[in-house]
Amino acid sequence: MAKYILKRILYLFLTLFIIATITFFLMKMLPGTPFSNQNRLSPDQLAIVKAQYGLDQPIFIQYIRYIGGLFQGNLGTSFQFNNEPVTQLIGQRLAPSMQIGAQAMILGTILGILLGAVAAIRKNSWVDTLATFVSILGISIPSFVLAVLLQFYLAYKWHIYPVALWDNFQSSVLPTIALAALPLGNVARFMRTEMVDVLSSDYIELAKSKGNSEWQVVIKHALRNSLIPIVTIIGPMAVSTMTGSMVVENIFSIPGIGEQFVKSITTNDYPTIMGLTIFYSFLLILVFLVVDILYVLIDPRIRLGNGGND
Amino acid sequence: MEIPQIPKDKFKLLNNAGNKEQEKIGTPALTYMQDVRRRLFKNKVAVVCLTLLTIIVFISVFAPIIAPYNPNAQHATLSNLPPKLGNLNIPGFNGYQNMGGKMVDAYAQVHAPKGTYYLLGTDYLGRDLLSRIIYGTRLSLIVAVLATLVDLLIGIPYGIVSGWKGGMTDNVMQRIVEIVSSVPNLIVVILMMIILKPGLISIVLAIAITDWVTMARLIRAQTFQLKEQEYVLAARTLGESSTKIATKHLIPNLSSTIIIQTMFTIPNAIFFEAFLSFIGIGIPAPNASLGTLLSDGQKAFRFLPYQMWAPAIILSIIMIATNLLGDGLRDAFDPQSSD
Amino acid sequence: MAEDKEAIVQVKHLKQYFNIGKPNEVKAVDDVSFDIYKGETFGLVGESGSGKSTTGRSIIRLYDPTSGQILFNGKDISKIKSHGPQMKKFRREMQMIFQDPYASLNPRMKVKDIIAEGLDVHGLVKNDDERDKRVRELLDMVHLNPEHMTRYPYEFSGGQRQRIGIARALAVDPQFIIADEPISALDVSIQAQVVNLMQDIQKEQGLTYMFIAHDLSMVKYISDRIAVMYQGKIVELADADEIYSHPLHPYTKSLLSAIPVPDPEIEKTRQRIDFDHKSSFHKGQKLQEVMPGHFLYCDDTKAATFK
Amino acid sequence: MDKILEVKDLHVNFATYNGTVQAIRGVNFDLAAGETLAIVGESGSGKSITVRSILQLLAKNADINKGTILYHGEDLLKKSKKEMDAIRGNKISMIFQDPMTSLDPTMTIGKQVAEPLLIHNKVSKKEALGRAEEVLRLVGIPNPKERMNDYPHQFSGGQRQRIVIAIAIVDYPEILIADEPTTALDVTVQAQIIDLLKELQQKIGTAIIFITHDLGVVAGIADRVAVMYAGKFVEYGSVDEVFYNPQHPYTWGLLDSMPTLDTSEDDHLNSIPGTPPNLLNPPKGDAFAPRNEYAMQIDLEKQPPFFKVSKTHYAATWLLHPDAPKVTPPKGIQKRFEKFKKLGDK
Repeated sequence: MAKYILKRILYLFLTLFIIATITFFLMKMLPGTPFSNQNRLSPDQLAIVKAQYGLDQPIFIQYIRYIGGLFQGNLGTSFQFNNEPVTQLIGQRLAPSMQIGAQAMILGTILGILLGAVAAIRKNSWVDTLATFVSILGISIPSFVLAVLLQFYLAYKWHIYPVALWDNFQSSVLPTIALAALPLGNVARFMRTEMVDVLSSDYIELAKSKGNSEWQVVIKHALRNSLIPIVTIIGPMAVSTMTGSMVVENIFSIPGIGEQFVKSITTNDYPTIMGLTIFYSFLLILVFLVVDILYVLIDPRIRLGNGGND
Repeated sequence: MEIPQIPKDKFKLLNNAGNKEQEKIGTPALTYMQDVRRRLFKNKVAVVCLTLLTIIVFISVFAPIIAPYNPNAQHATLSNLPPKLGNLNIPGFNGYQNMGGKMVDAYAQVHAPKGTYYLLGTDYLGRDLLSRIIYGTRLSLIVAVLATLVDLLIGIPYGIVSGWKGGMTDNVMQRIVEIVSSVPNLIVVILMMIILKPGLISIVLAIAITDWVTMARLIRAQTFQLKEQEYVLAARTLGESSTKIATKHLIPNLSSTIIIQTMFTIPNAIFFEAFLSFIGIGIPAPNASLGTLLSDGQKAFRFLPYQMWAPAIILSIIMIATNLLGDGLRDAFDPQSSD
Repeated sequence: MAEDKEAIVQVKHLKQYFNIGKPNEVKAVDDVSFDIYKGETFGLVGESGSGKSTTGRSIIRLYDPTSGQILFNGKDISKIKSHGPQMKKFRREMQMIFQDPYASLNPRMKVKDIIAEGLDVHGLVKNDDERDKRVRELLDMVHLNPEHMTRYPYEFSGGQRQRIGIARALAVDPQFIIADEPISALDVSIQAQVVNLMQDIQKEQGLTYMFIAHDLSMVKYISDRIAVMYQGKIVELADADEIYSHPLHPYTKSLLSAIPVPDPEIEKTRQRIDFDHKSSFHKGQKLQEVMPGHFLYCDDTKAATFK
Repeated sequence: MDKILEVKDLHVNFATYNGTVQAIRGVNFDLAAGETLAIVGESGSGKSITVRSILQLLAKNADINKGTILYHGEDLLKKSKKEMDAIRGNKISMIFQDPMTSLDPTMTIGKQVAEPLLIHNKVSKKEALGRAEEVLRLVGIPNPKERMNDYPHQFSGGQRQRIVIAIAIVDYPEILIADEPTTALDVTVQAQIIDLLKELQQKIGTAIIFITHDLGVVAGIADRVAVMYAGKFVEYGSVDEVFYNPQHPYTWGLLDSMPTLDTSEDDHLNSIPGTPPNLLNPPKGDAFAPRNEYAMQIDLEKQPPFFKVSKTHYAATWLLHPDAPKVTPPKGIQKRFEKFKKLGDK
């Protein structure tokens, strides 16, 4: 087990290294300079600025420096935001993003599990149809559309929640709902499929033949077995939540990293884009890693490996 | 027990031995695809979705004929007009607008020429919103279809080769897939969009470059199963070449996976296009896509909600219909999954 | 006895390992040697995991053998390239009938295309008319209605599908057919249909069979000689009657004692013989001829007791 | 004898995509305390559906549209869900075909074996687990105490089937339904499991309904045998009567299509031609008629009733009608008749 985790961590760094390299050279391939949209600088000034950022060096040297910096946790310096180190930028903005991201994922997962389970147990009834409909809506309506609608009706028109403010829990409600729709839909669909599968398996039949009532069968046997595979979609869910957060943060003016990312795109702030790319990748690979380890921990079939003997 | 009275002549032996009737098949010949079609058309939801999508595709294809106005023609004087459906007085579609708490005929206010109707109103540049939505849908669908095609062209061969060869080849190919998929796809798309010139091709490439991984993974997993199927083994013992096995045995049996996955790739591509346009790095102006329309509409949503409602509804319908059709197809291809 | 018969297949020290060098290494076939004579039916029995199917698949080169030789008509075919003229020739001479009638026919192909696959690969027919004619012949040979050649496999019952599989194998006029548990997925009443058909065709065409099965009573009925496989090794090999009347290996004895017989008198009095799986193999044991034509996996001291 | 279970005129339909399948078309049988009844039939004959109807463990599209299932005189089909739950796993329990899939993969086997006790009896968890350990020892799991906390995948197929049996007998059921319990197992393991079932029956006195397609297995375990074809019983009687004095041509075919160890290669096996009928549209007459070498005109027109062969032996074939012609059964069956005579002489 320890060996497996170690191997996976090694892979994590290898992948990150490859991503950093590709990102770096892609950024260097960009036409023009990163300062083209700033106030016109004279050639002399430009040279000074370039030297300041180390852009006068050969690309290879820049690359070595950049990677070297990465190992010390240095993601470079922003061109735009008061020359702040990117790491610092991320640090300041991480908390709000994490809060709504985590809230949305937890809310989406719990509701999704309930919805999917109920749909599977009452398969082909109106409950199932309703649940399917809700989950399809969750998957189909883009988070930014949902966010705009929520903002307009719940905040602007009916004043239930603040329009765009970031101070207390109240202000996180709407963005959380907007972000939770997609994971909710995905989890509900996944859960329904898994549970339908489990409910038609032989061991459920055996559980019924023991004299378990319908609900006992579900609680004691079906739920656990269909919940285990849910772990596998946490990773992809994190990806989509992250995607959604970029626009949702923008719409609700939340000072998070998603909003920062979109801002740096529109201002061609390459170091920040690079830094955030690597940071996001790191985050996701980490999530995938944790999920894999979690899976090994909760599924007895994997945990105990090949103990079978006759 | 009483013994039934039966006429004696009924007890003659029929000499059934060697009766060829025993090998007769009673059921009508039905190919697999016919069966799938039959099941699909029995599913009402899928039929409705299929119809909706057909209509939307039809309108997109014939956009130049159907759209009432040039989608990019600006009329500065006729900007931000609300929807008006002829002279019919339907609330919301009568050209009236709430201004300072009073409903005012917006068309009269800007002195629009008589007989000027914009079914879904105009935007801030006075462009006809309906025409822009029709063209926008067309562009979004083109992006989705092209991206999906590229996706198939990379994903299917990649998956088949990886699954069929197995061993070292598979190992290397899977490492590549792992790396590609561990970079969040959105970031790849954004990076691509920054590097490439914004436009149709870049968007298609950017979406396809991340999406093929899912397809390749599915196809590989299926190929792994299929290659152990006895009919594939039989083809090998008959000396069939690998390419022939792929075209005769693998692809036809992968077709359901491919079709179903495609139905989930299309909405995904539509979403990405809309997303990119929404954050401002998608389709460049003045061309419209559903994403740019949404983005424009969002800015004016508080005052002119119709400008966002219309594209939002169309986008959601396309997404819902493709997703539901995908579900319907899955049930039709794999009857066990539904009952 | 062995001298006056001509061997069509000679397997020499065949080893087939999987996942070599990894913790999950499997020695599916572990140093197996035997001959199959022209015109006979060679039965290979064993329980699941014994390596019997793997042996069959190695012989027909669905796998690349780890080591050892497989002589077919005197030529070593264990190392010929998987795509080449030699292999193509070999693919016509040796064929296989598979276990699962539902998985062995491509569901997306018409019966006539399934049967004609071999004809197409080897260019055995010149045009479509000839192709159809040959397919009809083959369908007739396996007692299926040639009218059904345009149907799809799912319309046929298990027994009918298995006969389609036989027709497919026969299409290329093979000399040797490996039947890999061809009846174990079929209902009892259908098994006899397929076995009878296989025997009739064997007589008509002078075929040689290798019949792999776990059902010992059917193997005894159809085979001339039988090899018993256990954990990747052949533990006993002899004439069918000999193996049933004088089993020597404890595993064979245990296996024989476990076959259920549809006769209450026999069943009520039967004594099962347990086999100790832990002390199965020792060093110095090998398959050796302890009596004429009767081979046993044992050490030399044990072998000497039969002299 | 004391009849504990009586199934009368059972009909089960399945609503499928293509129409209604009449899977069970009027089945009658009874079961005495402590005896073993084997139901033999090919796949699709309805044997498994018949026994699942008893516990009402049928798929959702199944409809038991006619008949009664009397357990100690009370109709199980009229019981409420709750009342049925109290019977399942307690009075009547079941063993399934595939031991690899019939255990919950994420629950320790100790808990799984103890579960029926906790459902049906007021016992503490500790007591239940203690009893589970005892039963695991009884079914031949080595070191049950240590292995209680293991998960199903840590056991071999044969051991898993022993665990499934342990679950079924842990509450000393009156009736044990075994649905092809040895089909998925190797011959040697099959032999062990059958020996175990016989031994357990001796110890706890349960009655067994044993479903199988293997006549060899039946010969070894059954007191009485019922042969099923196309949703109906075609013949039933004591094990000796069915094996040595079979009357139905289908039973003849089944018995004769299996080679015995003394069948030589020169006698062709007696195969039953054709395939079973599609129960979407069951034939009007005898369902076996199209495959029956001895079919008569009446077989195509009217379903045969059960004719009495002896007090315990009945067969549904028109050949037993007094007006029917005398037919010569296959050679193998004639040999069986001879054996039957000898048995009678004894």
